[in-house]
Amino acid sequence: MNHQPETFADQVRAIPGGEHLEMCYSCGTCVSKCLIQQKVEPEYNPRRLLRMVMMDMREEAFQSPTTWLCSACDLCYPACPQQIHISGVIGAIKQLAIEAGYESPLETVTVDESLCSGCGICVLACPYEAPHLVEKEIAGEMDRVSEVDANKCMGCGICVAACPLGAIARKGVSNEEIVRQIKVKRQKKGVPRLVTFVCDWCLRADDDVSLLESYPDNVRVIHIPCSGRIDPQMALLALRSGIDGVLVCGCAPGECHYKRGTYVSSCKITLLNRMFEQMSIGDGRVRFVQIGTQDRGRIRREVDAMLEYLAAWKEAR
Amino acid sequence: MAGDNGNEELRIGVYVCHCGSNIAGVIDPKVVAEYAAALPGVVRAINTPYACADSGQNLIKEDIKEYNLNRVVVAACSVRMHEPTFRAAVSEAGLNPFLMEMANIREQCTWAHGHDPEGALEKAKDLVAAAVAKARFLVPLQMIKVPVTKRAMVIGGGVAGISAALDLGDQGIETILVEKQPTIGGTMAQLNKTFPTMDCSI
Amino acid sequence: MVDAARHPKVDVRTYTEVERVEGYVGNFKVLLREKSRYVRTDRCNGCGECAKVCPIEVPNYFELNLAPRKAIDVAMSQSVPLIYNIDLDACIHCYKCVEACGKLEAIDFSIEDKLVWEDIGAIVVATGFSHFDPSVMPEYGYGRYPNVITAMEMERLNNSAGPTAGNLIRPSDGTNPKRLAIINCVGSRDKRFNPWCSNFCCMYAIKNAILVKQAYPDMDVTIYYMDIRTPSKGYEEFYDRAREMGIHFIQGRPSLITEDPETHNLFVHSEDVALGHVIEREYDMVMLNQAAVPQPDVDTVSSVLNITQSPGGWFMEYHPKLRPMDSPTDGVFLAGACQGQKDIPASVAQGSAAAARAGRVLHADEWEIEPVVAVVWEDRCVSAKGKKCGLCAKACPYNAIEYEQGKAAHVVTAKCHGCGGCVAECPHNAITQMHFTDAQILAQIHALLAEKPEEKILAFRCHWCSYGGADLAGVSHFEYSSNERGLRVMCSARMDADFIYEAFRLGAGAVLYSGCHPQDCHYITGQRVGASRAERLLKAFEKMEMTPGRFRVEWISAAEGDKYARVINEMQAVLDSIPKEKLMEEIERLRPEMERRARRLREVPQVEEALGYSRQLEAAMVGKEA
Amino acid sequence: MAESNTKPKFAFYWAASCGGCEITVTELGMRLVDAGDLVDIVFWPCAMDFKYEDVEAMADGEIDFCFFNGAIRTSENEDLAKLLRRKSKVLVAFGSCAHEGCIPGLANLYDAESILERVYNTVPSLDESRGTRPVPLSKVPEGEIHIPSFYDQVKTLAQTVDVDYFMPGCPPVVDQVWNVFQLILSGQLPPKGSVIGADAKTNCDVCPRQKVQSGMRIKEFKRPHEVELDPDLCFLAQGVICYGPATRAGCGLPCIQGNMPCRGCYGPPEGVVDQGAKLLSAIAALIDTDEPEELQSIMDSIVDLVGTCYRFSLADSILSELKYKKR
Repeated sequence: MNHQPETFADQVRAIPGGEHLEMCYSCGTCVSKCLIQQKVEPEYNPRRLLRMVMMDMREEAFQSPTTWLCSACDLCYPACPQQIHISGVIGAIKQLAIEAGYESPLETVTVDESLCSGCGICVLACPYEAPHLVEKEIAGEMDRVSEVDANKCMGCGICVAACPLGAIARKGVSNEEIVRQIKVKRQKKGVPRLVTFVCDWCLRADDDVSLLESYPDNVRVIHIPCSGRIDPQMALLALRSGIDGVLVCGCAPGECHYKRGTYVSSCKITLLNRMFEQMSIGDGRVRFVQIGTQDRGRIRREVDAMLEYLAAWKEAR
Repeated sequence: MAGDNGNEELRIGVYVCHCGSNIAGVIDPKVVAEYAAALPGVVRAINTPYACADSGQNLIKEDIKEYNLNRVVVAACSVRMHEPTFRAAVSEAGLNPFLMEMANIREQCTWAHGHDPEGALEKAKDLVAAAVAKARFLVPLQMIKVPVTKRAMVIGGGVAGISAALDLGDQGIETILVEKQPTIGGTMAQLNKTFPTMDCSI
Repeated sequence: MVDAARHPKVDVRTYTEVERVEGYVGNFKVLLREKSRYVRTDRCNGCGECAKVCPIEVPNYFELNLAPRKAIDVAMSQSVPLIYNIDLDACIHCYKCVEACGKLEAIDFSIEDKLVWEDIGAIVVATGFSHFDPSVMPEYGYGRYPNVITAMEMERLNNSAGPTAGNLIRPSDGTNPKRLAIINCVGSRDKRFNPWCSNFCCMYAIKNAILVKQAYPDMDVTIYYMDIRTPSKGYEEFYDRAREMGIHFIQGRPSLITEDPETHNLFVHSEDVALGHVIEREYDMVMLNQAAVPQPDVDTVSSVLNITQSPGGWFMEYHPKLRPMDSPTDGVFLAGACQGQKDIPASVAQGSAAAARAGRVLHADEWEIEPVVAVVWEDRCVSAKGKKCGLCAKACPYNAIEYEQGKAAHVVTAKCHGCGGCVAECPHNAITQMHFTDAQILAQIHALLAEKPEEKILAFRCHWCSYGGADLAGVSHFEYSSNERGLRVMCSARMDADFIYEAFRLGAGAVLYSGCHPQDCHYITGQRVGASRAERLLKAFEKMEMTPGRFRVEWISAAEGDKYARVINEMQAVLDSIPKEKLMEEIERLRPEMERRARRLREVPQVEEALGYSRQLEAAMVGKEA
Repeated sequence: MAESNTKPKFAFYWAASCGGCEITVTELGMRLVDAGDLVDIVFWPCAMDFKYEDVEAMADGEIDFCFFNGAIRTSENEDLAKLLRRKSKVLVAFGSCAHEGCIPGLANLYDAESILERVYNTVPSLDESRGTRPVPLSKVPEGEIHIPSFYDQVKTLAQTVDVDYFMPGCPPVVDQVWNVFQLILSGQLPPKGSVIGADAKTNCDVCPRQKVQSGMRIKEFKRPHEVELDPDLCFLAQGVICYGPATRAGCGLPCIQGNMPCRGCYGPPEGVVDQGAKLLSAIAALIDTDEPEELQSIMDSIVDLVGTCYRFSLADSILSELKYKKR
């Protein structure tokens, strides 16, 4: 193959994961399978971004929101008829953008260095390997703390739930802001009080989302970026405050927008329920459901089933 | 024509084809022809722009008579392309078709080694030499004639099978149309109307 | 259809399968199995009384299992021939049908399958194609969402002879849909399933849309497409007509269908590529325009008829452009979609073309086949001297060699296809193959390795597959090392171990032993004979501690040009990786062993003379150089 | 509270615990003798002969500092807790049992009836059960015998009476005990309710081991005896659950230096309400899988979940609260 001058596409292809981008025949499957345009950013369009690369539009590609908002969840990869690893290509473009000095517009987490004990749990928790441990001088003495690469952080909050000291937080979904929402008004006798944590990505259909808001005030809906964001203490606080049940909704395995949040959350809730069993107070009042991207209308069935169960549970007591 | 190869004198003709630029674009057929001329038993070696064209075939036919050739080597394209053509040409000039050997210096040489012309030239020479070597030991053969049963069989009763069976039947040939399902018609029979004329499918 | 049954010269044998095919062009013997219908074909007049009384219903393949047929029934009302058949597995032997048949007495449960040998001159294969089953694509929900149907199911629902007599209904509640979506390229142009474009489904989608629009003018019909392909005469105008009728076209391949569990309505999620927006539209019903795929039993037909397949499973033609109707096997012709996806006009055209090609053979009084057959030298055959052998007979795929201890083996010329397996297997070199004698091949080997043999890669290729693969590498301009020197024989079975030893004795750098893939061999089991010999050679060279990679065995089909180039380049890389002196030292070390193993080659008639001539030729070749 | 020129009166009491905290005090050794000059020990039943009547005889608030160790299991523990509260100006929850319930607190996994059934009927060491069972009042010829009644729930000191200071540790390290004595003698006591005898940092801050890096997630949790433990590498990196990240520093890491993972006896750092839930949240984030079946096997590899997460703090946890609030 004769060697033309290195185009933008060549550079992207040179980065591992960036291959095969020229195979894209712009069919648009990835754009509709991905939820980001529908839920967050109307300008988000992976098909167009790949086109920009092929047409050597470097600056437009670096400034495109697609480069920065893609969370490499690979929902689009099994759907692509040309089997292009789209998130790999976008990752390569993002790497070039960072090298060119561009920055991520996303709301990322920040570390409170006075609290951080450098235990490294957030380093393992993060699906994007954004935090890493560094030796730094803090308040006059050398200390080891976690430092977050703002360009890699996608703001999912899995690390915030994992940090035992609450030393890492993200504006809008800090522990206090979530705990403050865990309130359900007192109800008439027999009416169950339910708190439902819903991740932003597991309900594809807009009318599923609006349906959740239509419940009376005995159901409190708390939106979180990822089901991996909640931690068992929140469920315990809810039960302690007299709320009858906690329902956590996350994505189906393999469809988690932040890659591993749904596994982490499934692990937490299962272990919490095992602890209730061990304390012989296991009565299934904390439940985790994984809603598939095709499970339209399932959220209604899950919430109704939970309310029914809690009503029967209250009855029995 | 040529007796047994024991005592008859070997008279090989080598024809190196240009095939337009397909061969000549990478190697020089004239050089290959000159190389072939020096090989033992070769009495005629020449390059020709299009061996498979009438001009090329006529050249071979005239040479067979003029040089009293009893072997022919054609260095050109693949055996799968024009072996029948050159066999026919050679037999029209009275030489047994199996006394012709081809050297594939197009698909398996110039087309595959465009990036390495010297290597391609070396290879072309070797391939011609090998063809001459084999030609040296070729013996006249006759096509084996076998009787033909005047019956045909069409396997599959869909639209293609039916149209084949009808045509064969119209040619007066007894045809058996075999269909796995209980009825012929295949996929087309299942269709409602067919594009673009929207007529019925049965 | 009907006139095929009435044609005097055409004998229609339905419910019949081809079990075995023997012989060669002009002289095929075909074993047919006429499956028993348990109904006498000479008596049944197709009145249908039996079906009326039969209490048992079974799924009907013809109606794509949307509607049942009785245990005793015909596939469709216009069946040709109109003869009923019984599905014995479902039949409960209540014999009501026998009573209904009355004095015709056409039903007879004692009928057995009939096996018949037919003498045939030429065979046309027109076994057609099958449809992609979209249930392997969970994103479209076929099989889970009742109102997602396939194109063929739509055909039957729309068909006045179909299960709903042409009334297009939603399977979930039987109502007429108001909003219908058609999704193109389901399973086509998709690396996960079938990489090819299925040729006719764009037109097929438009036809169904127009039909539905005509029947239900107020229905909202939308076609989701990537590209609309209307390649033939009158097709683009047909597409315009659809647009004029108000059928919507959205460019954007849907990624997902979700279903509202209560109403069973479907939501198609796609991008409208023209606008760049994600859209989610509600429909009452979705038709999946599924891909054309080869028949599921294509491997059986392939091995019975001994014809090869191109990638994907379509039958391979002799030459895609010059001889698309011929199969590589002489006397066997291909017609219709079994050779590759095509629409009805093309299928009919190819049917007639195949008939014409078959006619060439059938109208000839006799047919010529290449005289590359095997011939036995009686004086050298040990069996004639009473010893027990018969290796040649064992190697012959067509048992064309009659062997009896005490008598020399004898080749039945008519049955011999010329693979050369017997020649290479005979330990006493008592058998030769016309036009590919040992002397001729030996002379070629010497000529190809005359100069700097250690740099050369001597490639033995079989005519039908790897020689074709080498051609395709050239046609596609895949570049490979020019140190390769090709040598053609009819089959890998002909590649005598002595040739390989001789090549290494002459100091060849590397040798490639290449033939067809097992199922593709033109001579049925020829490849297996070659493969086992190759295995023995590999072990022998391994024991001799020859550098691995210098002798390589690869099966390459005529469609794998890229593989051929890659194998040669890899062998060149092996040669480059061995330091020159180390290679020369290995060649010298192994030369005596190769000499010992190739010694019997000297006894073959003409070989002495071939070696003499080769010395002259090499002198001329090298001399010319020096 | 400035001391009058007379020596401050100290009191020690041993409720439902193993007595290790008392032994720590004796471990002061010669420093106990110096303490003797500075401090007047007025009540220490474990070490010297004191009777309850001596305490009842005191005036309210006469004891300056009472070091109460042990959880509240029986009526006697509760009575004494209330009595000492009345009699002492400053009550210190001394040691993990008083502070969080510690090992005795694990009894909250069960209820009184099943415990007594186990001990008096089915325990293997019993030859054959005589069906005896302790009862608060039993009449004998000589008169009536009263024994303390056995509560269903193990409570912490702070869940029974108002506690001024908390001193964690099982047992509190002897140097920290001496530091607290000095603190008291120096009079600069921190505000009421704070934790004394421990640092604000966590064990990870002070632990010298090499920390985890990305890519070291855990495929299977192992218990300490199942692994060849590397003394220089963080336990989490070796798949062993270590409580370090969620535990207050101050103990001087005797366990970690003994190549055993920290078990969290120094209690949770500031701001953590339920220590066990926090550790569970941390553990769940370490799993290394994207297969639901594999997730199941990883979770099954954690043995005795409550014991692992709430070894020392079960009585103080929300779990206990949820269990007993209902009744």
